[in-house]
Amino acid sequence: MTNTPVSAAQDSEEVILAAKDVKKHFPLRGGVLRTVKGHVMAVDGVSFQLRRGETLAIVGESGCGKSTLARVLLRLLEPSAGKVFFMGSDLTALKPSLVREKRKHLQMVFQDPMSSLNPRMTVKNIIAEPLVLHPEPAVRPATIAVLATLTFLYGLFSAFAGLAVLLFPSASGYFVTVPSGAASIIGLFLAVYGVLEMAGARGLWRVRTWAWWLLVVQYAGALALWFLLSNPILIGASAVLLICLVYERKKFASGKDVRDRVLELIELVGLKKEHLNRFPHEFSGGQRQRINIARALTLNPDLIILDEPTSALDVSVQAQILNLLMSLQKKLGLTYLFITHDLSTVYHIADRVAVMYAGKIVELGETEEIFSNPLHPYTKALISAAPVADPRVKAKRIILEGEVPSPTHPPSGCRFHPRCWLAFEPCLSVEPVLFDTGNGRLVACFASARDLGREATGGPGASRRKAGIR
Amino acid sequence: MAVESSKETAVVTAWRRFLKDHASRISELKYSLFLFRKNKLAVLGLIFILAVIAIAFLAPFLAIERPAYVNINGQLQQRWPVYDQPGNYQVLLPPSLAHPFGTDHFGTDWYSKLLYGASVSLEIGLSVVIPASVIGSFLGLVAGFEGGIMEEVIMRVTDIFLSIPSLILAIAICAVLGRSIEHVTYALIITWWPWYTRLVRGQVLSIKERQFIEAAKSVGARPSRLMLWHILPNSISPVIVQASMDFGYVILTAAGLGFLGLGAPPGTAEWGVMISEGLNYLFNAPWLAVFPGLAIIVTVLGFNLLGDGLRDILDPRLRR
Amino acid sequence: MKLWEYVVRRLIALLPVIIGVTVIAFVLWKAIPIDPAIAYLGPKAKPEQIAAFHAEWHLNDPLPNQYFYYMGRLLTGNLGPSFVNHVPVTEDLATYLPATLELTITAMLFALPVGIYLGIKSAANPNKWVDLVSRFIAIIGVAIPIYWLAIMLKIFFHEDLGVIGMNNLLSLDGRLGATMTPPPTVTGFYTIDSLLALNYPDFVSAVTHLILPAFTLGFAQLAIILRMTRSGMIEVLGQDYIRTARAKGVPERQVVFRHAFRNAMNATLTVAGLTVGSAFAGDVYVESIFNWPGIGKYFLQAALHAGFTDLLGYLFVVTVFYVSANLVVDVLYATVDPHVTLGGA
Amino acid sequence: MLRVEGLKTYFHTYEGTVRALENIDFKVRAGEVVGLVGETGCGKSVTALSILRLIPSPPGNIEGGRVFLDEPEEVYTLRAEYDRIAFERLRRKGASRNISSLQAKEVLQPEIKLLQSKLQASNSEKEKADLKLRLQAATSEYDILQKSMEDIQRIRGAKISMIFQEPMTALNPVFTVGNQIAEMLILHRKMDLCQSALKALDLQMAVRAKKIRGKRLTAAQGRTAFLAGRDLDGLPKEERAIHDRLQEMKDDDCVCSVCWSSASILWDCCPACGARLTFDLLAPFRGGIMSLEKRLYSRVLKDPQDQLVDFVNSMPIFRRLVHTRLENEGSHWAVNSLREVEISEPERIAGQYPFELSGGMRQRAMIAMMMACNPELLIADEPTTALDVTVEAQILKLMKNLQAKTNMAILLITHDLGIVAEICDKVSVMYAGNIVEFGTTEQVFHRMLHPYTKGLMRSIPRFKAASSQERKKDLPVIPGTVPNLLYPPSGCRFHPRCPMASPLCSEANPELKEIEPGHFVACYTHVLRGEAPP
Repeated sequence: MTNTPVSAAQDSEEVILAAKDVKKHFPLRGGVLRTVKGHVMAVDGVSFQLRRGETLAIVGESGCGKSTLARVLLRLLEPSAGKVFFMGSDLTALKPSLVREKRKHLQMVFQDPMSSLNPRMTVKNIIAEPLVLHPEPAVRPATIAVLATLTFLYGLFSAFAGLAVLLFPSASGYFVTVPSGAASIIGLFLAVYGVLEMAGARGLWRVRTWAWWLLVVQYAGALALWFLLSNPILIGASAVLLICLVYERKKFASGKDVRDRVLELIELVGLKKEHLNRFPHEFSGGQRQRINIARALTLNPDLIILDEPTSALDVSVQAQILNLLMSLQKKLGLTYLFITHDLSTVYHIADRVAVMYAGKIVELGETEEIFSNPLHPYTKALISAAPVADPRVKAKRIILEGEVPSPTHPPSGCRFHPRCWLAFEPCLSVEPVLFDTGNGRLVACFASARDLGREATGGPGASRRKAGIR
Repeated sequence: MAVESSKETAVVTAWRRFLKDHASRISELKYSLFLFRKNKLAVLGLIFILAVIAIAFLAPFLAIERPAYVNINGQLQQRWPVYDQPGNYQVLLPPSLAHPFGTDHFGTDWYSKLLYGASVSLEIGLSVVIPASVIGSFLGLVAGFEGGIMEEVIMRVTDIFLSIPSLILAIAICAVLGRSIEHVTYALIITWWPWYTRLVRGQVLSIKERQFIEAAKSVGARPSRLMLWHILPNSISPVIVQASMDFGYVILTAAGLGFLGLGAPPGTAEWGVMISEGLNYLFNAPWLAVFPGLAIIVTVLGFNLLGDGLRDILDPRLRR
Repeated sequence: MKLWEYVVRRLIALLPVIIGVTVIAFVLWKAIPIDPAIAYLGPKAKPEQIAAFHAEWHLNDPLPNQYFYYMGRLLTGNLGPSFVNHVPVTEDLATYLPATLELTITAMLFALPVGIYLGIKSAANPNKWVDLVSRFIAIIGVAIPIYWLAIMLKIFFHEDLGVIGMNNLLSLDGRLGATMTPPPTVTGFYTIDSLLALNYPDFVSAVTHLILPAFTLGFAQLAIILRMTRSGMIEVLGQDYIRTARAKGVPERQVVFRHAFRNAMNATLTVAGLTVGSAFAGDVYVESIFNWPGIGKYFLQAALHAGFTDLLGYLFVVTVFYVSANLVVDVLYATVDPHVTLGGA
Repeated sequence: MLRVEGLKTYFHTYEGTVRALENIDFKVRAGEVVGLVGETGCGKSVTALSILRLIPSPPGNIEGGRVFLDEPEEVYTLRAEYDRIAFERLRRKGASRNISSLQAKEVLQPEIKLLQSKLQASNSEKEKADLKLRLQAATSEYDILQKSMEDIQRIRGAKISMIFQEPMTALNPVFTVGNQIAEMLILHRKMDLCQSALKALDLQMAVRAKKIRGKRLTAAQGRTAFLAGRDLDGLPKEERAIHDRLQEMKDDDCVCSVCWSSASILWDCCPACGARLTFDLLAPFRGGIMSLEKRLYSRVLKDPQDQLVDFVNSMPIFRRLVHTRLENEGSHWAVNSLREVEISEPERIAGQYPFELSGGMRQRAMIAMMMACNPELLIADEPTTALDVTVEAQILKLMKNLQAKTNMAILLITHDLGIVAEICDKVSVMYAGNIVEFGTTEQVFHRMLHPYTKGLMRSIPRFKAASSQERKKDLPVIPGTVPNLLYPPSGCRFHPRCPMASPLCSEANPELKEIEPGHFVACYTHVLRGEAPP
């Protein structure tokens, strides 16, 4: 029992991502006082492992929780229970700032190519954004140091000017009008900002974020004060701050290294140089998805989660994107977690397939095996229901009754049993667990367990054991 | 010669390259301009506004009479009527070539006073709309983005302010603070910011659900960056539209306060006050009430039409 | 969720709002730079009188205590004595409220149907003359200052200056002719009371006095309602289900009035709630220009003569009306749109 | 049954004219399932909307072409002759072949006048009939595009109905499903509804005379209420039977508290015993209202064109009083049509709003609505795109069954070749506003000729046809992207992406040519080579 292939695989080096009993329940509120009335069990205990360099497809219908799963894996959503191990560290236990670090290696491509691109940013800025967020000292231009020094000097000047007037009111003639304590405070802040930026220019990166926040706070303060007292020094300070803010926005995306990297990426995904300064709405769906892929590739990730990357695209464009994804995988040694509802794509691109139904994985195994010999009745139905583009193939279809169960009140026992034609006694009351049929193939079904002469139940903890979790 | 031409070409090529690099932005701008030009009413509105602004700046050159300036607490303030040429004033003259909009009961040239009123109105508009929209939008942004208790508090406060009709709250505040243009500004800022909070929060809530926010998060963006780079630029256009419309409404309301005797002090070149001064001679000298009203209408109409036009340009649903 | 649950939730959400309004009112009351005792008793008051006044109104207590006393008075319905008329404010309000309500309700009865109808028509017939006229009204209606419009109407219909000879049909001042005696008070609405009393001359006089102020007040609201209805309708008319309705063969008239308007009602109802507020605000102008003895005029007098209790009393009454109008709107909206009570996407 | 000839639709926008449709020709025979396949933006939906004249205008405009519905075969043959004359004359004027009926009528004016005068002069019935046919042919009588809006409204929903891609947004969110189906029935089957409304009225009037009051209970409540204070074993035989029936009912079903028979939610009285089940504010006036209603409905029965009911329908309050009955009747029928689309518990669904239903349910409701009046042609615009695979299979099966039952024709618009292969008899492939290939499913899928069709077929990843060695290999793709229809390529719109393009292709747009019986291709390569299909 302890030495199932799964647990063996987990120990080996090649596992890049492992999900252990991941659950995500959304509370449902209702009534007069908005109390919690129940839970939507979007993902309810999912475990799997992803090996370096492979493509694992997660297949399921809408509402089965596959997109939620992707977001939990990336920790865009906090899991309700369970753990996600990525390259050895538990993502669910990390602090948000460390998770952000990890995301350098773990990226995602989203389903809707239009709405996943900020309409107000140019392609260049979109692709360069990860570089801005995870900056490397090399991209820092010297101009920042100059600007920072100037800012510092101006800040000192206005601080002293303000202070001088406060202390020696007679000196106010030198500074034209009536500066006040406010001006000197702003001046001091500005000077501190200058110092921080200077430190930032020397490669102290963490400092930069403080500088950024200081800038924002100051700007708000200076603006407010400017309205209250129309003081030339404050107006000057506001102007300087505004320049800083604008420059802050500009400085990374115009660095030469960034530009080179963006150019490299854009060629890699098959776009052209002149596309760089355009806005997302000027592109077709396929090109937008290429931009999305380029953004995901910017930081040289190890794993990319692809959330239905082709389902919003046309057939011929879909083929182009699939080809691109496969060639990128070969070139860059990427690992894919491919989430989709389209079986033919899965068959084409995936090494292994996990079939999800109502928040749980019902079957997991090598692609060819699953497609040639599906064991779980849901997988069978899914495969047979997919229409084939060939009028001569008149296969007998298994057409399921009913629809995907409500995730708020999933059926007792096996969640598939109300629609299952093989359902028998235990299916109604006992939840089946994934059991191993040999060579890494996992199924959660009593009927196939009975056919194979195995058991799909276990005592408490058995399910965890079987999924290879200690 | 050759050197010159090569220099020229360098400049030209740089310019060409700039045009080429920013072709999208430029075509975007051109398209916006086209949409704007196509909208005849918006152009009309812009003309109205430009005219009012021009009048505000050129009033000293266009006016027949100039106001007296009185030093009140270290600040120079306009004072009407002007008595620097005593004995030369004829009261309640109907409009004529010498006095295009007639004269009032002190003999003040109504046309001159009207011209000076433009800058007063614009000043009030500017000093109300900008702070109100900045404060309101900021709170709305925070409420929409942070959610939770922060949102609850901000929105409850907003609701409280919105549950009193805005003019009535402004009247009450002005009544308490006393007659002055500054107090009108404060009162209007207090009554105006909640609208922006509500507007921006709604925008933020819808934009927060868009996938590019998730995408930015997934590449490691911090909340501050999400807020300022991704959400703010995408939610600002309705604020611009609203602000340009509100410019008109603020001028209208401020004039209303002046009319009721709660805003600008009497003797100010403020259109609302001027109407109320005309009210006493309504049936003897109707022009006193008519012309300031027309001035208000033109200004408000201008901002309104401009706002409508901007909405058409900025509304993504109408674009492409 | 059921409808009553929704209503209860809305009512609960109102509590903090009401408390907040009292806080604002209290702050305003404390921000007055004048000693209320002097304002009430006059500048010649003796020090003992002032001290007694202070003691009675707990003006020497710490601020929070003052607030609680103030709340206590509010809860018992005591808004204090009027600083202007020296009678209880509640009495004053009761005298003046019906006039304002009569005016406001008439104005809304004019503005709502006309605004909604024009809004629908104009959205359904883009660039036809209905649309052009409606857009003109929508633009001009919000740009014309209501007080200026009132003055213009006054000049227009004045006996001597009047452009058309309607001088005997419409009257410019007050609620009734100078020589008339008001009908016995039943509802406080002169038009209804005079009808109930079968007093025909009174009725005619009341109606002719009502027309101009109500039109003035209604015009601005009409423009707002029209504008929102129109934009709401234009948005809804672009929806998929409108196409479905057309594909079903529904006649255009029904598509517009039944399918589209039911969905566009959201915008209209919301704005109808808001216009109640702006109508009350407009009352202040209209009543003072047309000499209409309502609470708007009363409020203005209070504001001009430092009548702070009157001012706050008015503030409460109007807020209560405004908030309840919006509550009614919300409930109506819940009955029109099943999403609100049934949840859903 | 439906014949589209040279349909041409443009959208006039700021950037220029979007040539969305150019020369669309195809036909749908009665009882046939025709697929319209193509990628996004190729004009599939625009075609469908143009047929029903639902193109939003402005910016859209149908520039030319004709759409014939139910044109008799004789008229068609006669029309061919007139069309030839019209073409001839129009070509002299320099017009393209996308003639509209208006143009045709204009140039055929002399013939039409002649026919009219002949018709007036002729005496014999036979000659008259013949002349009428000729006149119909000359004036393109059966062209939908020239009909008045009222006529179109009579066709929409009754003869041609359309189901849309996204049932969530395509169903009106503020009306219940039952109401929306009922509306369809009221529009197109007013007579039948009035008849049954009269029957219901009679029943109700009889009930009023009896004055029984009852309550509507759910079956669950009914069971307890029925057994209250009674011993199950000691029940007499009939009551025992009632009890058993109650036990069999679902909890949500409704029963009448007087006679315990099932009572639909949609009725205000029990159909079996006549007990009044709902509280009625208007009870004292019901008698009067009912007799008014009776008169109203009888008027419709006497004269179907009677406008009074429509008038009442448009008055808000009267509508509440009177029209509710038609709506109730309609809802009652709606339940039946919901049952036909295999919805379990149709009565409950009929009372629900669209957003309370799941995607598959909504699409079923949509189908039920559009099938309620038994149309001759159902246009299905991507009916399953928004649905899951298993639900998609259900809906496809349902459509197949319904089609077999009613023998209506279906025009299925989709981008999914799998669906086409599964249920279509004929397919037309669209590219950039043109039809490039048209034929039977067999012909198009196995003997495709157009390079675009070939590219499209190859680029689909497959998994059933034993292609395991092809896995992980690059898919053959069509290079480039779909052209911008603002500036469509000259000549054949596919030529910039076509591997077989010849110079001719960039000059003129090829027309559809019949390569083998029933198999049309618009491509010069085959026409020039005279190539026969493999």
